[in-house]
Amino acid sequence: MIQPAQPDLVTVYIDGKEIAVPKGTNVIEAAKMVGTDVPHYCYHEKLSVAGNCRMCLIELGMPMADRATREPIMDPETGKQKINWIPRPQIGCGTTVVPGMHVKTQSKMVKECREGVMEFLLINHPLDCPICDQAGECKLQEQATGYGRGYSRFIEQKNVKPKRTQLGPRVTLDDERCVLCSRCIRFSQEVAKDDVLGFVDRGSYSTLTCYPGKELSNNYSLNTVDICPVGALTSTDFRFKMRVWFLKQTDSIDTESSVGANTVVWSREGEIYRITPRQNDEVNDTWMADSGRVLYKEVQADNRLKPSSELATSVSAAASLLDDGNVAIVGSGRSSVEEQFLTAKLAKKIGAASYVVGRHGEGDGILISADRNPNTRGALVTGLISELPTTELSQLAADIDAGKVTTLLSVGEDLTAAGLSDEQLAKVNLVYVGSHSNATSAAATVIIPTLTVFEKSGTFINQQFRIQKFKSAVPGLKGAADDRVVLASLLEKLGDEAKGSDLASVWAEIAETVPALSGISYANVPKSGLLIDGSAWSGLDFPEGESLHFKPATAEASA
Amino acid sequence: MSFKTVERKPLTLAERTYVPQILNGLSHTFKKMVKPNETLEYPEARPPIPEGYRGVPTLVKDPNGREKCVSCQLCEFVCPPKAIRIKPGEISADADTAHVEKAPQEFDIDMLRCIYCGLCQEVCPEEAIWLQNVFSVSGYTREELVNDKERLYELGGTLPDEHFKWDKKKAAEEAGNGAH
Amino acid sequence: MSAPAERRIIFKHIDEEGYSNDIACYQKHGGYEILKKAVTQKPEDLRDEVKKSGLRGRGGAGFSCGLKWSFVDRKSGKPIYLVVNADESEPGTFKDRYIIHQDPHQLIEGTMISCFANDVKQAYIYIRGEFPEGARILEQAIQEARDAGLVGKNICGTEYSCDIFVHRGAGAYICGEETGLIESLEGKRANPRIKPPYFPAVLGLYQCPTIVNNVETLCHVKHILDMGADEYLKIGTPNNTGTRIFCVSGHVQKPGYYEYACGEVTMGQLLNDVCGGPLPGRTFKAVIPGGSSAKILRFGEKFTIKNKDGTTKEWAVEDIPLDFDSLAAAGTMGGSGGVIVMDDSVNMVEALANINAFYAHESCGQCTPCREGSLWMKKISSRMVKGEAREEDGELIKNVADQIAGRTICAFGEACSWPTQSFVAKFGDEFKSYKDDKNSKSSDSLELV
Amino acid sequence: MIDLYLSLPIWVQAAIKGLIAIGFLIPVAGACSLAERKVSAWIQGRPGPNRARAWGLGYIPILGPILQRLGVFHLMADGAKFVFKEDVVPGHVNKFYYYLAPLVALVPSLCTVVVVPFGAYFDAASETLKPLILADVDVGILAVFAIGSLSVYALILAGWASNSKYPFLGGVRASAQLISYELSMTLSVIPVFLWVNAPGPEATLSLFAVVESQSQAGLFGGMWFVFLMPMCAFIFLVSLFAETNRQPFDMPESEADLVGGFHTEYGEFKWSIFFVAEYAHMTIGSAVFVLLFLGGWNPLPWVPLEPLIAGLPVWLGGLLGAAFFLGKTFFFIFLFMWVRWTLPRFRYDQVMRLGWQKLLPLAIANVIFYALAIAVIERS
Repeated sequence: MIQPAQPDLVTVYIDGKEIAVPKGTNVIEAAKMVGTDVPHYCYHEKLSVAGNCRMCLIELGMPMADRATREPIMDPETGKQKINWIPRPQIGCGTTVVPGMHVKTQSKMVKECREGVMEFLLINHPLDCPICDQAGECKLQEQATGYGRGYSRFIEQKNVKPKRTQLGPRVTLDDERCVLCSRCIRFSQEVAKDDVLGFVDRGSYSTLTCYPGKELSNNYSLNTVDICPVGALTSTDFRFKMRVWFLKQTDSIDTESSVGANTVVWSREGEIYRITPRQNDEVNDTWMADSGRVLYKEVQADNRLKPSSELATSVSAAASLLDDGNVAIVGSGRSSVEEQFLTAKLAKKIGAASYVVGRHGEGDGILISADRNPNTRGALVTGLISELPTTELSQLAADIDAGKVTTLLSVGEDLTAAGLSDEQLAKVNLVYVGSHSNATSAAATVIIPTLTVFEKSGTFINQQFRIQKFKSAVPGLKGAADDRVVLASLLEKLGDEAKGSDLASVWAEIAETVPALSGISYANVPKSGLLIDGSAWSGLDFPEGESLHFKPATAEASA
Repeated sequence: MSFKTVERKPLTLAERTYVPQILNGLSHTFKKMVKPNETLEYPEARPPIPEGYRGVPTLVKDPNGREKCVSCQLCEFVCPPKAIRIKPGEISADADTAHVEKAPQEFDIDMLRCIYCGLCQEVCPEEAIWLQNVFSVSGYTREELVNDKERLYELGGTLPDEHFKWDKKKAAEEAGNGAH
Repeated sequence: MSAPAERRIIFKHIDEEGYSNDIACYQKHGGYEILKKAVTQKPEDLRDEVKKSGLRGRGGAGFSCGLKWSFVDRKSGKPIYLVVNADESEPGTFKDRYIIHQDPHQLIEGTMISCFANDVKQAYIYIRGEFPEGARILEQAIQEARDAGLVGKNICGTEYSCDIFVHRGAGAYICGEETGLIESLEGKRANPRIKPPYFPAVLGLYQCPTIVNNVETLCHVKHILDMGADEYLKIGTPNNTGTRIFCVSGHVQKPGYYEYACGEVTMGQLLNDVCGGPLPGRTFKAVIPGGSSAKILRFGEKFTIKNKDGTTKEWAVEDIPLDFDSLAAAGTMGGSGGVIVMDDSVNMVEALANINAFYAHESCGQCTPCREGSLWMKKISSRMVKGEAREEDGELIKNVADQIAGRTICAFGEACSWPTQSFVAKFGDEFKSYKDDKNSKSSDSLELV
Repeated sequence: MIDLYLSLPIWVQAAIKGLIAIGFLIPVAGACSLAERKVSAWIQGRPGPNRARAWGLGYIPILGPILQRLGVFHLMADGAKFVFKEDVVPGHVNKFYYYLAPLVALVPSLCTVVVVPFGAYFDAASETLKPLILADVDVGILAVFAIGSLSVYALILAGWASNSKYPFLGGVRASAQLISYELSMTLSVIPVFLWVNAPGPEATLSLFAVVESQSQAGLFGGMWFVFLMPMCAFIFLVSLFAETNRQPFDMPESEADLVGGFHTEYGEFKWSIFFVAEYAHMTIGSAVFVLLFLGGWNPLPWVPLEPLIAGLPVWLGGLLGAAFFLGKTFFFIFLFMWVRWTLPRFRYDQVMRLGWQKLLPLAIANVIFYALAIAVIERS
């Protein structure tokens, strides 16, 4: 009777709407595809199904067939096959689709179930939305509007549970708010692989807690805060700072490592309050590391470089230094693709050797990779470098000692950290284009203050050779210039044809000159990024190990 | 439409001189002059303020002297002219009201912006912000007209509370789950 | 009409003078002969025999044992486990404990036969934590059987090996629920699993096919194979074969356990004739026929029952034959056979407060309706008993129960809501007019320890 | 002191008298402005100006608040303000006439006061009443009319010199209006003087004589002219309103259609001079009306002043006489204000029609009537 349109598709009927969904899809996801929202708390698409909140109860039915003959039983009135509705409601999250399945998500019984569950969840939930950080993005609030009774029949005393528990260095727990959905427990087990959370006590007194003697301190602990449907788990850093409805969301990229986790930067009036992950099923699912969430603090850091002169003046000063001939340029794996492109162009223009400083750490196999530069691939693609960057710039150091390099341009890199000594830096005319002060800026002849990643827009190419966009979340520090503008004006000062420093113009040029990026413009890079052909660099021995949604080329080959 | 022509009586001689009318008018104004005024001499005499009057927004404390505002910022959100500014903060753990957890660190209402709409009072889940009977505000500088937290509490004083929500919460916390 | 005589199969030797729970005594009474015979047969034949016998599970739900065995996924290549559910925690039920205490080898034999029939290499007896004596007896009995070559390696000299382990629960009602039991057995919190996908027959203990059977059920397996399915079918009524053990407690003259063929005895006969009727000067008020979670029956109410041929008959409570289907027709269930009798000295609100306190305490807390609802019901009924009853509380508590039943992961939802639903439905007037005039009564007396 | 005064040269005496007149009229004019604000407020049910409080005076207990409520400090503040305001002269005016206009307005009003008696004292030497007057000239009323009419030039000058539409229109209106009503006004007083002079051997136009004739014994002797010649009084009063530019005849400045009329381009002290002039004019007009028709300083009809003050010290008698006179005058000033806040302003054509077509014929008829009537009475 029901013929699947494609072998791996299953046809189901949701509130009478026919839809073909992939095999193994559950009812919540299938309903989402027809635009129906099935409310839920415990279900999370990236975690295992627990089925304990009972919010997603739906009515389920299968076409009736004669037991013996398997002949379909037809309804004489409608001429269609009769549906055998299961009298008990079923959970949407735990029910995978089977061909011909009928689902009611709006029936009277379903509504009653949802209202019943809502009432139950609310009776022991504290009335502290006014102080709760989750308010505004709280599922309980949302669904209380949809399915709440509007008044309480509960006149007894609410349960008392621990408040303000420090679950770990970054997570605060309010057990009274917990709806025991167990998302955080499952996340810790399944994704973070740090099984430290669990329930103690029984029934309504069940309490989320850490195993004795342990704490929720893994580098992914704040994801539990993100997935907590209520305000039980809150971020200690963000706690009581600002209500979420005031915050503007800007898409950004985590710059910690070459994984390039997609993020959202939440800001209000030029001040960043928090960073949360943005779902990208190809890169980071819905997760990100805790360490990436505090990077916004660099925007207000004390060692931000503040402008001391007009941009034009400092650019002229820098250009006259760079015009001298024996120049070397140290680009950065933290610069955006556009900046690296302009740096490469600048190097070519003045015939300078170009370097990039490598950064290596240990990968955690999830969302932090061994390459701690977010854009090493970008430096390769734009031609800024042709070899993998090293952490020590020994060649450059030798050139300086030999007097072959007398002028040095550093784009945001601290050269002392890359192995150059203070004496070597003193030997050269140093131009520093960067956002924060360090030993290199202290030694620089010309300093041009620039912006942090949160204040500018651009793209990074991550370990998968996926080009991803980030956008400026807050206005830049007064007087500090966008790196892109600085590099473009340097080029112009050095006699290059002015082609504009805005993203569109730079990308027009990139698409024309960089083969791997041809046909791409900033505007047409989708939200989830765009895979580019990285086969030209497959011979290189990248340091990354396996992580979520990424396998190194060598591992892939062996597998 | 139908018209009806009203026949007007011709004026008498006396009327045509207007003198009687003028005298009438003069007597009228004279009576007015000697009669006591019905108006209120405003700054000295104040009108009675009716219940529910929307005067200057203030912050109030509950009868136990606890500041009721928990800095949920709903008023800041709802305020049409964006007159309210709140910086939320945490109540220190050793305070009496530590169980409330949150209180405003700063709370400013810019009376130059306030339009006395009362939405802040309406939206306040803690009944902490009330538009009370002060209705005339003046000052010599812009800064003076921004009421800070201290001033708002000074204006607001203490109002009776019907709920004592947080006190009950604390009592329940002390009683524990054995109470039921 | 006086009651028929007891038909003792399971309890055949129990209470006999000199019958002890060691293996020698058991074997003297013909023990382990069936096992020895069974291991020579084909497992499929044994399963067919059990299926044919129509044996229904004695744990509470009354699900067909043969059918349950047939669901087991035998093609997965994973080992099959058999778990004996000896977590007898339903209030009012004490039959399994009696079997274990008095005749553990009967259980071991039944278990071993079932293991062989299902090609099980490892069986667990999950015994309630509150039964330390039972656990000790079982351990000892298993050791005796193991020593006798009846448990363990190469049973009765065959290739077949199967060992039994006793696992003591940590003390929770929910451990009696089969998936909760499996979780507990795995060493986790006894949170029942969601079905689908975690049907024990497919994804049970350690994600392997698992059979979970009640103690009494497994004992019946032995007797089925002893007398043959056809003979067994003759006991009881069609679809309600075999005998049942009724554990009568409460306000009767002679409480205790009584074994009868299914449907052979009516409620009236059991209570009045067998158990000696109400206490002097009292009358029966209500009875819970199958453990505290079964719906209560009120003496004096009438049930109109549809016969198969379409005619109807009318039953009073006393007329209900005690088998699965008749009790179900009367709107309750046979459950675990724990018959709890209440006479006119009982106040139903207080009785319900007691039951609710139990269920609120025992809810595992995994899924919302039961977790929050059971405690809410308890809070309401406790409050009523404390003297703060409101007229609408009866309706409210019933409505809360309605919001639980059928919406939970496991059957606990029904277990905790049925008492409330039936108490309020049948004794609504008592709930409406309940005012505590005995203010001295503190709620502590209702708290279960 | 009187001796000292009399010993002074005549021109010094005149100067002192002039200064007294100015020192009297200008504060009175100021007080009138305050009175006008207060009267208008009371009529309109307001408290009127009562906010200002002088630094020293205002804090005297009891008196301070009373003065504040009366708005006295507003008067002081306004006066000071006028004096200290920056003198602004619009660029397009004819400066000479622009500055001249206020002076022309003020001087006639101050001059007329010279010939107006404002009281009487009992001169023990001659055993008669002597007028309290700066210059007891025989032309009396003629001097008043002659000098008073000059004030129209102020308006015309101001209107023209301002070189601006509204003032110009105001000036033109003023000239037309003042001329129109002057006729009626003059005609209206003729019967009075006919009556006063009829039997006398020596004719006079002295205002003192007019009062004297209202202080005689007998039914007609003590009867104030307002009763004897009501129509004269009425015409005179109406014309007086028109002459002083008071509502409902304030055409020259009617703010509704002409912004400020002739003084639109004036501000600060210059404007305040116009202001003072108007009130001075009003005061004089009221005084003349009182003298002509209301028995001057006689307290009541048929109750002359003379016997009342005969036994009193000279200064007290004089003061009493002046008080009666000023009381009546102030009542008239009040009447001006009262009318202003009662009646609406005429349209300009109505003013003209009233002046020429109604009032002038009436005045002529009135003169003829009284002339005939007096002649008849004389004959008999």
